[in-house]
Amino acid sequence: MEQGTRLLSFDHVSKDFYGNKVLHDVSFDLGRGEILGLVGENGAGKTTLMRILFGMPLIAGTGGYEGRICIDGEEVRFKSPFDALDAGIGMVQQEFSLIPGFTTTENILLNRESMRPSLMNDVFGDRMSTLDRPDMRRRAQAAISKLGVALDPDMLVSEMPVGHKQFTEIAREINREKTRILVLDEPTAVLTESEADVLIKALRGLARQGIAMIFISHRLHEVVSVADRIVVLRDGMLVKDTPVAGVSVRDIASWMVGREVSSDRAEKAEERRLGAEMLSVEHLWVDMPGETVRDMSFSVRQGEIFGIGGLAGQGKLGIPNGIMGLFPAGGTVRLGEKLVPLDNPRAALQMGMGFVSEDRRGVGLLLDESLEWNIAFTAMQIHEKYLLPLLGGLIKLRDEKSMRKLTEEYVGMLDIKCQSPRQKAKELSGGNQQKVCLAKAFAIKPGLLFVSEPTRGIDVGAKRLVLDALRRSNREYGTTIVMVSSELEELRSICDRVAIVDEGRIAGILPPHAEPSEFGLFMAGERLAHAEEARGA
Amino acid sequence: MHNVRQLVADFGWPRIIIFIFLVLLFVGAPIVRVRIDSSLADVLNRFGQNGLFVLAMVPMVQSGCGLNFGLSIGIIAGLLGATLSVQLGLHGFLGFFGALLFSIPFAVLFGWLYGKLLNKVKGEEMTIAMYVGFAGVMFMCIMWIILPYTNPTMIWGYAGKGLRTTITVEGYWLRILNDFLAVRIGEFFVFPTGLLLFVALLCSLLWVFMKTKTGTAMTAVGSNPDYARAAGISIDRMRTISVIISTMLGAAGILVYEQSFGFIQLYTAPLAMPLSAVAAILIGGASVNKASMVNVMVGAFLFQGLLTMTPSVINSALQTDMSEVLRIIISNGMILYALTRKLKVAT
Amino acid sequence: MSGTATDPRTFARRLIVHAVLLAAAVGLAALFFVTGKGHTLLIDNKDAEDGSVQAIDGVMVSVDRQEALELYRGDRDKAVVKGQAHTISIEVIADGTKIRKKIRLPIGREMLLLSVPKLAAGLEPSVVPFVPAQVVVSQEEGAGESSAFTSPGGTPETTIVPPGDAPPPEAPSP
Amino acid sequence: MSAKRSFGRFFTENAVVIIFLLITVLAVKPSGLSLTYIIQEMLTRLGRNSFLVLALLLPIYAGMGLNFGMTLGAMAGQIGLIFAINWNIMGVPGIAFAALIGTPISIFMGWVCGVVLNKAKGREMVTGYILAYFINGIYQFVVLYLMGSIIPIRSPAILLSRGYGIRNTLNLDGVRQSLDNLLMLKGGPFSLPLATYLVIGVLCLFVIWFKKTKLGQDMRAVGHNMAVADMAGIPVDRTRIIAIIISTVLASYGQIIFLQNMGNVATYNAHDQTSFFAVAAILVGGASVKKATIPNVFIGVVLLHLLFVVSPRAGQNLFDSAMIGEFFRQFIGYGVIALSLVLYAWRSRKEALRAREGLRGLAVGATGVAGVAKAPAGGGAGGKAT
Repeated sequence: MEQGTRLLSFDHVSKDFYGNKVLHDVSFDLGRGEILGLVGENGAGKTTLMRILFGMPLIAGTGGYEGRICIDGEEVRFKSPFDALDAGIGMVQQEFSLIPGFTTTENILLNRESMRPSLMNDVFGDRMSTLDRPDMRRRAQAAISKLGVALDPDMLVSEMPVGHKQFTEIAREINREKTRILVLDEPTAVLTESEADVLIKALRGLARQGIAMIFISHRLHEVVSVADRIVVLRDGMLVKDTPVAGVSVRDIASWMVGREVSSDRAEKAEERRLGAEMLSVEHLWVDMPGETVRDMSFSVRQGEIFGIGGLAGQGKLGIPNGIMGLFPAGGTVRLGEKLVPLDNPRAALQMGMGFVSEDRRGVGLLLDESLEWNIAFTAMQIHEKYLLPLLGGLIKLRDEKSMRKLTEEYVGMLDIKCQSPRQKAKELSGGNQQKVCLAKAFAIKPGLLFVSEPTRGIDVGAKRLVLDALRRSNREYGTTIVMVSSELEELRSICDRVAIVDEGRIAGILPPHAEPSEFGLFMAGERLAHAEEARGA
Repeated sequence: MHNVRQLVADFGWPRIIIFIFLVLLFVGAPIVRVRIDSSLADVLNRFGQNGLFVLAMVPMVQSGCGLNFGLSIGIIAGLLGATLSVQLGLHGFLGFFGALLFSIPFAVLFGWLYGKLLNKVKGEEMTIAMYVGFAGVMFMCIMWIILPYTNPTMIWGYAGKGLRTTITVEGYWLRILNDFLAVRIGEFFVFPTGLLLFVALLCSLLWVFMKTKTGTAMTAVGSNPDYARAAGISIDRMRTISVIISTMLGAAGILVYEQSFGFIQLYTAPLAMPLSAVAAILIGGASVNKASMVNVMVGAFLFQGLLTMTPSVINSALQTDMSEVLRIIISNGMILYALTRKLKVAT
Repeated sequence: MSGTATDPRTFARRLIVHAVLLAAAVGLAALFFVTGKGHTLLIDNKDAEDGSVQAIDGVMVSVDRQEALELYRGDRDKAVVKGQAHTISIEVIADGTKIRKKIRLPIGREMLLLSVPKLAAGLEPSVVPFVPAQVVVSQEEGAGESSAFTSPGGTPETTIVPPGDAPPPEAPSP
Repeated sequence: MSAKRSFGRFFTENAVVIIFLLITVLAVKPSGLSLTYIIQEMLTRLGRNSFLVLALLLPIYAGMGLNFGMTLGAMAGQIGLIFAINWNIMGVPGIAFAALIGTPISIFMGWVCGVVLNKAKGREMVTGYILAYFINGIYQFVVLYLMGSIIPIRSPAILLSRGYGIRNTLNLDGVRQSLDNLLMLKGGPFSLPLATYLVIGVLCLFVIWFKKTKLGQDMRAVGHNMAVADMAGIPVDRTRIIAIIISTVLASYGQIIFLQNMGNVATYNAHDQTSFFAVAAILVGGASVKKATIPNVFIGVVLLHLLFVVSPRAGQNLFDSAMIGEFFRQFIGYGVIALSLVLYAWRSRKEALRAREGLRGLAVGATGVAGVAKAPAGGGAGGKAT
């Protein structure tokens, strides 16, 4: 290993989106052949940092960034990801950007094929060159053996196991002659443990050949085992930059999450009288793309606010979506004594469950319709409210008047800023749209309310209003609430218990005042070890 | 200023051009000695004659199935009703409403099957609707030959079997709606009261339906299927209902058309009808996933106005019949414009 | 041969190749225009107007390898030929004399009059452009008069070029 | 169980071909046509139609579905022929001349079509179809009003008697079957237009070669996944436009070959059904919206035209009405297109479901933690060992 020579350095990099600071003065270096573990919660700034490095148009479009990025000591400012690729930086993404119908070779060499010029080049341009398949195979093979794994160069990607797809992605990046720096964003997310081990070995091998890497992962034990150095980001700030030797997973977890318990927790010392078990979930699985739930069991008591947290993509969002019947699901879910039929949204609603979707614009709202419609629709369809029966109930017409009354009521209650109840939903701001979604859910007077990412992408004032509305609904109407959120602090401030989800399973359930590092460990996939520890104790 | 530009952008340049073109035609008519009053009567008549086809587009657009290129399925149901009515020798209002009554069960059945099919191919509805429509028409071509109709006014004289390509409804229910309470003003202008009343009746029925619980759900499905599903609505069911309604309106539409036109046109005649209706509602300001009664009215009027006025005015002015070519360019250009707008494809 | 589009030499070469190809396409079109040009050859066996030659009594005339035409005094027949250079074979029926002559037709004239007696006698010009007294009216006149030809459907409402309305291009050959 | 399932799969994958074959075989007997006659017809029709059908291949490779916009190329070819007739250019030079005139027109048309289809991604087919209607209007305007008035036409024989506009039927005497007769191979009762077949063969070789070029590979990539191709730096829109341009140019040549065999052209209708017949043929041959091969083309042309030849006669003999056969074959044509579109849409949904099957269900209840994870792990380990 000839580490040490500085290859890439971030020098006082800051970035804000419309005044919202997401990176504060981040500085660190990456040496040749060094593997750097970059960790942090969702929203800690990892993604933004990488976007800056790759010159994504989004960054330039929102006012650029401050500070400098240097390669070999010289400042670089890439205009597009292709520039970054040309400078020798490769990126392996979370989602596979492979073509399933192509072979390993074809994918590794996509748009970089070996070509033999043909006579037609002079007539119709360079793209008339024919492919030099044997040479392509040779080059692919070279990349594969550099990676040190066994991949069949002629196999179709669609027929590969997941792990091989990941290797193919990496092989594609290292096939570029110039690639010196590799950014791996959650490369092990889809891999099984044994596959992940193979990958980590391969990465170490690559590092020995002089390729530097930025390894982003939430599986802290992997970070510890692969990285030479660890950089921890929290709320856009670099909180730790340390060699990995001697660092434990627990340390990292507390650096990641560690902040003071919010002060408003103190007043929550109120006595909470919770009722009997209201919702019980056993062995739930949900097939929600990107948020797969594998096997979850938990129960919620009457009058409780139950929080579900965890990192993005681990399956927390799948829980409400599966129970409410929006995605294929299985397992046993009971509401009180009654079995909840899955895959049936209507039945779920009729049983008295409500849902505020995380996908506000996609699922939560009728963007092209009025607020009246948005708020009253579900109640109208499920409870036959806001209808005028005609001809002895044969025809039920919309009762625009009572719809308006309802809407005005909620506009007042939730302080929805709009010109009139007839305004179209798409014309409102994000925070107000979220309030409309809440109003829609409240309008059906649910006994159990699922709220999914209620504060995502809305400003501070609106956040507080939304959380207050939820708390009020819980205290005044006794609504049981299951709240799913990526914001751990938010969950800890409002919930009675917080479950942390990892890889489609519940890693653990903690009281809100538990140590932040406990939450951090669960998020870092330390469930098994921890559980065993607990069992042992 | 900004507002005006926004309005223009929403409405779309093609529509504005078409509108201005039509106005110019009316202005130019007296110059080339085309009578405005008779033209207007013509436009009204054809507006009523074709209005229901345009109306039939509304439910499917609203439920997110897109433009009903397979309207011919509904037209076939109407043709079955019409021929049955003539076969039984029903006359006058009995004949017309009998035909309507006979065609409804067919329309419901066909619409139900057609809707089921379209539910299986979400996202590809329009191409498939078109070919299902074509195939249906061709299938019925065979049926028109072999179905055992016997009324001599309908079957080929020389062969003694098989229905004629055009069957007159004279003596059965010719202009039964047109002449009902018709008001004649001057020599050339007749107001087809009954025809327009009937169209207005069906329009308001659909309007009321869209205000019911089911109609609301249907609109929500078209507006955002995910929202509707999360609210417990069965998307497939709503879509099927919309297809059935569209098919029924298509059936009623062809009956209205026939009584005014005077003939039942069989065989390949229904093939081209959906395209005119699609073009008309788009000219009226609808998009691939949003349509209103206003779009129907404006569209049917503009499109039929164009069809009536271009031949007479352009021909008199240029001494040549360019109307046909103009019609092809305008109607298909309009559909093309709508298809290339950016929009959310329902999945 | 190789090189990418960014290389100025390649660029220049490609410019030339494109220009040559374009010229070749135009040249080919011109070539086809000439070699494929169809001419109608009216073959006369009449006395010349200026009295220079007399019609031959009975003669077999064949153009290139087409079937021979039998022409008696005062007859006229026609042959359709392609291109400019043609061989005319004349056989006088009475005595069996055979004459082979090559003729060259002018470009741009489609109707040409060939005088057999002149050709046989070697008098020039044996081929003259034919100027008809009236435009020859073809057998198809009037077919397109009505506006209905754009639309086989008939009534205005059904005429959006109905896809199935026209018979398929292949006639249903029995 | 698995045999049954694989048979079921085989059937759904080839449903169109199987159903079609069945109907056709059933119709051959009642048609009363001799085998010799049928074979000769097939030989002729293969020469006449294959080129047009082959023109559909590239847009399918590029993921743009069935190119209903090929009608644009057919119109360009017809304009080429009109000029060849106008200048009375005969024989093979006449055909080549028509193709030379048609090429720039169809390149332009193809470009227009490609640009429009890029604006309607995901709705290419219906858009292409309507575009063909729209351009048909413009074609009529040009041919019916501009030709003879603004565009000089020197042959009065092809003009309408009013002095401008082309007649609605043009006689192609000058070029009639000149390509077919260039090298007519006779053997027994059969004659084979070898020159036409050679042209088709050259096109097949071109397609095979083209798939091996960089452009062909890019087209495949775009067809499989536009987003990935775009990320890899392949110019997606441009590649799609090129696919359509090539298809349009080929369609114009195809239409010229088709019409030289027919011997006359219905100026305003000949192109109406070009795309219908070509699309029906390739689908009958077993192609789908996403996948097509050269064998699909030839199988399709033979099968479709076999039915077209026998069905009117069969209709006549069975139902005493030739019209029934006539309608029947059109019904079958449209039906086949509808059916294969439906099957394709339905099948791709099934595939998507099957692809996600692995993520569903907790395989083994209580031990769930390891249960689901195990399956891929085994695969990974196995792969590593090889």
